[in-house]
Amino acid sequence: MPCTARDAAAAVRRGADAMAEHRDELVELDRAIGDGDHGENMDRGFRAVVAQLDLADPPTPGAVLKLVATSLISSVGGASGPLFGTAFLRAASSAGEVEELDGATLAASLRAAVEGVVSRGKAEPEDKTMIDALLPAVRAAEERATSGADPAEVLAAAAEAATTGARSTVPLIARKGRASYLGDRSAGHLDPGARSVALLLAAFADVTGVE
Amino acid sequence: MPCTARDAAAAVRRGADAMAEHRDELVELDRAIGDGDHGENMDRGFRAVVAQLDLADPPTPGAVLKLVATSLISSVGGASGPLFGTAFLRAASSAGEVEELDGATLAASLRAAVEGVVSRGKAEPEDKTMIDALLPAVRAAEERATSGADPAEVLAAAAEAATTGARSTVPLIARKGRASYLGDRSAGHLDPGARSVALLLAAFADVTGVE
Amino acid sequence: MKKIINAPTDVVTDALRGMAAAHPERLRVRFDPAFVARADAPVADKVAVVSGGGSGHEPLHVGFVGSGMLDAAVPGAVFTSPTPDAVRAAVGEVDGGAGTLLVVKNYTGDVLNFETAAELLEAENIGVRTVVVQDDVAVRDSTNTAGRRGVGGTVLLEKIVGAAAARGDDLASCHEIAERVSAGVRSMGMALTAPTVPHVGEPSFELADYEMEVGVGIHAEPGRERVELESADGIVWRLLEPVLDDLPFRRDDEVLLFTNSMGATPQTELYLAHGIAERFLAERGVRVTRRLVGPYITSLEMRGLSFTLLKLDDELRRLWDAPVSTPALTW
Amino acid sequence: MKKIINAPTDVVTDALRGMAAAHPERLRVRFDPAFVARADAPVADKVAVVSGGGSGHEPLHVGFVGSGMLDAAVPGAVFTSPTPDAVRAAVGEVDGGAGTLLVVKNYTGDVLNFETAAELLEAENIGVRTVVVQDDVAVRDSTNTAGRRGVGGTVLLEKIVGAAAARGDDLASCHEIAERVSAGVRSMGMALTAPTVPHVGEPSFELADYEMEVGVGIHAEPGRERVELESADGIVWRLLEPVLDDLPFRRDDEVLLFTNSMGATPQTELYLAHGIAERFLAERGVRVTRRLVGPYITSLEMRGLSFTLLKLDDELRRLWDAPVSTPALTW
Ligand SMILES: Nc1ncnc2c1ncn2[C@@H]1O[C@H](COP(=O)(O)OP(=O)(O)O)[C@@H](O)[C@H]1O
Ligand SMILES: Nc1ncnc2c1ncn2[C@@H]1O[C@H](COP(=O)(O)OP(=O)(O)O)[C@@H](O)[C@H]1O
Ligand SMILES: [Mg+2]
Ligand SMILES: [Mg+2]
Ligand SMILES: [Mg+2]
Ligand SMILES: [Mg+2]
Repeated sequence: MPCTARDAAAAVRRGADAMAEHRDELVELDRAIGDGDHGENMDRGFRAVVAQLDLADPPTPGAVLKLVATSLISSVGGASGPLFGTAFLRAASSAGEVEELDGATLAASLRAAVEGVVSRGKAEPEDKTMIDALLPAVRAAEERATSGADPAEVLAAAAEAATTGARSTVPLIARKGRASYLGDRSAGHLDPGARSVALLLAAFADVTGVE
Repeated sequence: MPCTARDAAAAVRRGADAMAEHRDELVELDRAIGDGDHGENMDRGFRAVVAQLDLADPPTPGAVLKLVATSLISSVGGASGPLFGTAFLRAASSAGEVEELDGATLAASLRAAVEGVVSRGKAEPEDKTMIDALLPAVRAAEERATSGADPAEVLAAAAEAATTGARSTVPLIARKGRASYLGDRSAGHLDPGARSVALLLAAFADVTGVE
Repeated sequence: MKKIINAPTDVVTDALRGMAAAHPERLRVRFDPAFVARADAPVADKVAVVSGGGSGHEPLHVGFVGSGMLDAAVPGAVFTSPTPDAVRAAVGEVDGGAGTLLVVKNYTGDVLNFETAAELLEAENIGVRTVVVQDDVAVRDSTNTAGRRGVGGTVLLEKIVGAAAARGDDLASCHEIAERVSAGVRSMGMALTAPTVPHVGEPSFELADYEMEVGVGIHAEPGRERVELESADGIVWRLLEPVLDDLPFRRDDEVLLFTNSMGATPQTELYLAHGIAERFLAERGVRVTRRLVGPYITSLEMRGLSFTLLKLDDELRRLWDAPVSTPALTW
Repeated sequence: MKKIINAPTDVVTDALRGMAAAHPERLRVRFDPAFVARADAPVADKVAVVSGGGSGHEPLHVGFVGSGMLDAAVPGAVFTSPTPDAVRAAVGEVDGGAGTLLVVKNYTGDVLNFETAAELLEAENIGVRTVVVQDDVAVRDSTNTAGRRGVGGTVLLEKIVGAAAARGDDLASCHEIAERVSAGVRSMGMALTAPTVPHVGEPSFELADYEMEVGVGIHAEPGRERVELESADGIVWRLLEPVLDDLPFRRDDEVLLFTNSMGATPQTELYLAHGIAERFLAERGVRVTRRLVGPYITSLEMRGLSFTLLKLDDELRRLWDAPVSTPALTW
C-alpha cells in the first residue's frame, strides 16, 4: 500500500504522541549528557506541528513533511530544531508534489533527510548524534525499497535499524553538540537525538503498518 | 580580699577565654532565636578587649572597666555591643578612681551596669533578654554585699543568680531584640545575651575566687 | 558551607578591598574602622546622607554610595550593625558643613549603635538628624516586639533623600522628606531557602522542600507564617495584600513598585513576579508609575523576593527621577 | 523544585510580561514570536545590533536592550536557542536600513538557528553579518567538540559593538570591531551549585558538599575538572591562570576585568573574588584599567563566578566608556 497525505499526517500525529509520551525520558537522557531540554524541545515542536495540522489539510505527503519542517523550525529552537527541521524540509523536497509515496520514493526522502542533517550539522558517523540512528535507518530503508517493499515495510526496517543505531551511541564519545563538552564522560549514555529519531520512525512505522 | 586593677584585668581575660570557649554555643543559641552572630560578636569584642589590655596597663579597676567598655563599643556592633558597652561604662563610672573595689562598691557597679542596660535597651524583666540574668545577679550581689561579703563572694553570688536567671529565660516569649519577631516560637530557647552574662560573671568569679 | 571566601571572619574586609579595586574613581574605601565614602566627599555645603548596617544585604548600603544617593555607608560584620566609632568616622569624613542625615534600619543593634554615634557627633558639633526606617508589615505586633523592621523602603528612601540633598535641601528639609518617605512606604518578603552566615557555617533556618517562609526578614528572621509553596500568583497575592491593607494604599493612589530579589532569585522569576504584581495592582486601581526590579536589599544567598510600595507625589517622583550615579544604581 | 513561577513552560513568556511592565519607556516587548526591542527602534541609518539565545542567563540578552547596546534581543526557551523566525522578526522590526549585526554565542543550536535566520533575512535584502563569540577557555579541545562556548565575552562585545553602532559605524566596521573583541577576549567559570531548569525540575548536575566544578558552562555544561572546594585565593588562581595563558595576556597589556556572578553568588563573595583577581593580575604586570562586577551572564540560580579578560586598546576603551542606557547596564 502506498503512503498518501492522510497516511503521512496520521504518522506525524503518532510521532507527536510518541514525543509527548517519551518527553521525560528524553529530558533525562539530555540531562545526563546535555542540558536537559531535548524532551521538552521535541514535545513543544510536535505539539506545534499538530496544531498546524489541525488548521491545514496538506494535499500531498510532501506538503505534510513541509508543514512538519516549518512548524519544527519555528517552534523548537536548540540544535534539534534546525536539524530535524532541515531533515523534514529536504524529505519534503525529495517527495515533491506526488500524491503518494511508494517504498522507493519514501527511501529517497529519508536519504535526502539525512543528507540535510549532515550538511547542516557536519556530524560524522560515531560522533554520537542523531546521525547514528538516521544513517543506518536510511541504509535499511534503501535496502528494503530496492527489493520492492511498500512504505510500511520500508519504515519498519528503518525503525528497527534506527533503534539499533541509537543503542550503538551508548559507548561512543560525543564529538558534536553539547555532549561533546563532556569528553570521555559522555560514554555510557544514549544520545537523546538518536533516541528521538528511533522513536519517531517507530511511531511512523506503527501507523503505516496498521493501515 | 578587695579587687585591684590587676584582679579586674585578670577577671576580664578569663571572661575573654569564656567567650572564646563558648563562641559556638552562643552562635547556636542565637541561631535558634536570633541571627546567629552573638557568639561571634562577643568573641570578637573580647578579643579586642584583650588586645587593648595588652597595650595598656589601666591603673584602677574603674579604668579596666572603662577600657572594656570602649573596646566592646568599638568592636562588637549589633545589639550586644552598645548594651554590654553601656553596662561596663556605667560600672566604670560607679567604680570611679578608687584603687580597690570592696564588696559594696562592686555591687554598686553591678547595679549601675544593669541600670545602663535598661536605660539603653528599654527591656523589662521577662522580656527574655540579658536583663533576666543581670537583674537577679545584681540583687544577689547586693544582698551578699550588705552582709559584708568580699568581691569574690559577691561575684560568686552574682554568677550563681545569673545562671539561674539565664535559665529562667527558656520558657519566656521574647519582647525585645531580634528574638521578639518569633513571637510564641521564641519560647523553649535560652536567650543568648543572658547566657553571655552568666558566663562572664562565672568567669569573673572564678578568677577573683582563686586569688 | 560552600562559599567563595578565604577566612570567614575576613569576608567583609576582603569584599571591601574588591569594591575599592572595582570602583577607584567613584569610591574611597577606608578600613579600621571600615566605611565607604564618595571619592569626592565631603561635598561642601551639601547635607551628607550616611547609612550603614550589617553586611550581607549588598548592594545595600555600600553599593549606593555616589552622587545623588549616599555620601558614605558603614558596613558592619555580616548581619551585625556597625559600631558607633565607625559611623562617627564616616560622618566625620563626609560631612560638608551642612550636617548629616543618618538613615537607620529599625533593628535594636542599628538603632543603639547609631544613637551612640549621634551622641558622639553632636558632642563634636556636627549637626545630625536620624530617620529610622520601619516598613516591614510582616511584623504585626510592634508593642511586644522590637518594632517593624527596616527593609526595602530603605533603598527608596536613600535614593530620594539623596536627591533632596543633592538639590541643596537643608538638613531639616532632608529629614522631613525622609520622614515622608518612611510614612508612605510598606514592604513584605518571602523566602524559598535560607542564607548561610559565613562565620556560622550553617543555614539560618531549615525549610522543607515544599515550604516557603512568608514575611521573612533580611536577616532570615521568621515571618508571619510558614506555608506550602504556591504558584507565583499565590505568592504575589500573599505579599501584596497585607502591604496594600496596611497603609492603606487606595484606588487611584500613585505608587512606586519595587520588586526586590533576596539575593539568589533568578531574574526571570523576579520579573515574572513583578508582572503579576503590576496586574494585581492594576486590578485594584492602584497606579504604578515608577518601578525598580532587581537585587537591591538582599540576604546573602537567600532565594525569595520582597515587594515594596511607596506612595508618590509630584515631589517624591521628581526626586526619584533625579540623576543618580552609584555602583548599583545609576540613571 | 522551588521556584517562583506559574506553569514551568510559561516562565519565559511570563517573565517577558514583567519586563514589559517594568520598562514601558525603554522596551517594546513582542510575543509570538517573542523578542525585546528598543522602544525607539528602528533607529534610522544606524546598524542594528541583535542578539539572542536561550533564556536563563539574564540579564543577557534582554536586559542589554537600549541605546548604546542592543537594538533587540531574542530569548529562546530556558537554555534553548530561539528559532529563526523569531530572530527574523526581531531584525525585521529594528533594522534601520544600515544592516544588522547578529551576535551569536557558539552553541550548535544558536549557530544553526541564527544561520537559518540570516539566510531568510538575506533573501529579504536585509544586510546581515554575524559574529560568533567563543571565549570559554575551559573547552580545550575545539576539534573533537562543538568548539569553545560563548560566555562572558558576549556581554563586553555587545556593549562595545553597540557603542560602535551608536557612533555611526557601518556594518563592515561594526563587524570588524566585533571580531576584534572576539579575538581578544577569554573567559572561564566555576560553580558551587547547579541550576534547575523549570521544565526539568531537577538540578542539572549533582555536586557533593565539598566539591566545585571548574570550567563550568552557563548551561551547567561540565568543566575541566571537578575538585575539592578551595579558598577564594585558590579559586581565582585556577580560573585566571588558564585565561591568561590562553591568549596569552602579557605583562603591560591593558585589560578589562569582568567578574561575573553565575546568578546566585552573594555580592560580597563576588567583590571579594574581584579584589583577589586584581591583585593576581597586578602581580603579573597586567594592567586592569576597566572593570565590570556583577551578575551579567548567569545560569539561573547557579552559584559560582566567571572571569573574563578583554585586551583593550584606545578605541575599545573609548567604546566601552561610551554612554549606555539599558535595564541592566547604564552609564
Ligand atoms: N552537529 C550535530 N549534528 C547532528 N546532530 C546533532 C548535532 N549537534 C547536536 N545534535 C543532536 O541534537 C541533540 C540535542 O538536541 P537538543 O537537546 O534539543 O538541543 P541542544 O543541544 O541545543 O539543547 C543531540 O542529542 C544530538 O543527537
Ligand atoms: N532591648 C534590649 N535590652 C536588653 N538586651 C537586649 C535587647 N535587645 C537584645 N538584647 C540582648 O542582645 C542579645 C543579642 O545580641 P546579638 O546577637 O549580639 O545582637 P543582634 O541581636 O543585633 O544580632 C539578646 O540575646 C538579648 O539578650
Ligand atoms: Mg539539549
Ligand atoms: Mg544576633
Ligand atoms: Mg546581629
Ligand atoms: Mg538546549
